[in-house]
Amino acid sequence: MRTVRVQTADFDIEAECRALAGGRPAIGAVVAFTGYVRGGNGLTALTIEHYPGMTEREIGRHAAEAEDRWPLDALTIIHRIGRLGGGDRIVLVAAASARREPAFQAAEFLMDYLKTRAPFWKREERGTSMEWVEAKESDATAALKWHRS
Amino acid sequence: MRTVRVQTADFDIEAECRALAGGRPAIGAVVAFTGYVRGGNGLTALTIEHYPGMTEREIGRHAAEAEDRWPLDALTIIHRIGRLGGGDRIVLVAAASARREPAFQAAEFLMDYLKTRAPFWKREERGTSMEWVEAKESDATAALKWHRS
Amino acid sequence: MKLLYFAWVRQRIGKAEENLERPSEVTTIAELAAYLHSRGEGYAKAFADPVRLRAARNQEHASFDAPVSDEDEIAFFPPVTGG
Amino acid sequence: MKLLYFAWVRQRIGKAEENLERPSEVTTIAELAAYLHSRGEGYAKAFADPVRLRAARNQEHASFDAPVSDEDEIAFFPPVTGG
Repeated sequence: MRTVRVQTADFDIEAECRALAGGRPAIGAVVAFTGYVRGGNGLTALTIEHYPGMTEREIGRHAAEAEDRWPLDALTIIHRIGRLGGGDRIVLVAAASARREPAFQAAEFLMDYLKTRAPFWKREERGTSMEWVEAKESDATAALKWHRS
Repeated sequence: MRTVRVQTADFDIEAECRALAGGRPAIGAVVAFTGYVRGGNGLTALTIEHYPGMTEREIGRHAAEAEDRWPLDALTIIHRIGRLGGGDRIVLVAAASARREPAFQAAEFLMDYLKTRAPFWKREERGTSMEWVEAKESDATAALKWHRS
Repeated sequence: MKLLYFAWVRQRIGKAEENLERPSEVTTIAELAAYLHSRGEGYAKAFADPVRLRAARNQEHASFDAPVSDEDEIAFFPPVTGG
Repeated sequence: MKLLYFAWVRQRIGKAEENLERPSEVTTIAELAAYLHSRGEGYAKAFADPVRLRAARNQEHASFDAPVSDEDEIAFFPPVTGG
């Protein structure tokens, strides 16, 4: 089972993990990664924009790659869009497998992708200033480690 | 903040992640690992026994090692004991950090420890037979990869 | 063709999407970007530095030498910053 | 000293814990195991193969040559299987 959602609403990790693992007795491990908007650094808010249609397609393509590389029983990816404040949650990736290593690897792989190459653009508000976030080199490097030769 | 609990009751991943990340604006990433009793393989139930006192101490010592190795903002470890059926959850490890890599690493490190060297003993019921689970070599190998030279 | 703009490309142009009758000289994404650059102040700002832009053709990442045809959905945006 | 037994060690002996007046010849965990082995059928089964046993002294893993004293809490158990 694969769930990909792009939404403005928050999510419930417990409910998502239950939906993921419920009725799938082969599952031994679920790794749920939650990303948060970091606050306390002058950031007022973060607005996330995406390319509707392409985002779901691209995320689905990478989810399929993760399913191809690791023996996963189920996968949930939820990404929020819109205006978020410090401490708000941005993203949930939950990967379920019989064993823990594939679940960890798949979640980390998908997060490295989502944080770098998924079609999202972020605008930061600091007081009255609003600036688009520039793509970062370090994140691109993290994504590169998954390249298959 | 560090929470270590050994309990018979189930846990709520959403509630634990909220307790972990709430009011800590520096947190950007929470990795929550949940372990399940795998069913569908003839297993009727799994009974987990532990060494009260030593278990909490040993888990606390490894939690401290994780906090020493990675920049963690908060850590929650909950391990269930008693009789569990297929699909029941056994363990939750949730690690919070500013960045995703330390959160992933710490959660994986603690799970490799918990699954191999924490003072738990498991007894499997299959129909009318009950057998103590033997320590596994492959798990010990997984734990070894974290040894510091 | 349908054109979509995201992030500061959208802001500079002042619209999120539009339909365009493809001019006959426009056969690649690069030529489309050059054509749009000539359409006024907002477009000129958005397309001033094509190196800073990325494009997608029919919802898939595309290089600037990719061909375009009348039915395509072409999007221009800054390098994605991820979620 | 206080003795604790877990998993099949507990089952074979038939109790989870007991207090023991330390015999004067028992100064290490290995000697304690040998002493317990002589205490009857359940103990004989539990301590038949010390290689299969692990021990803790005051809630910390200990090797069989670790010393024991009157106030210690000593636990015997199979190799832990983890959670």
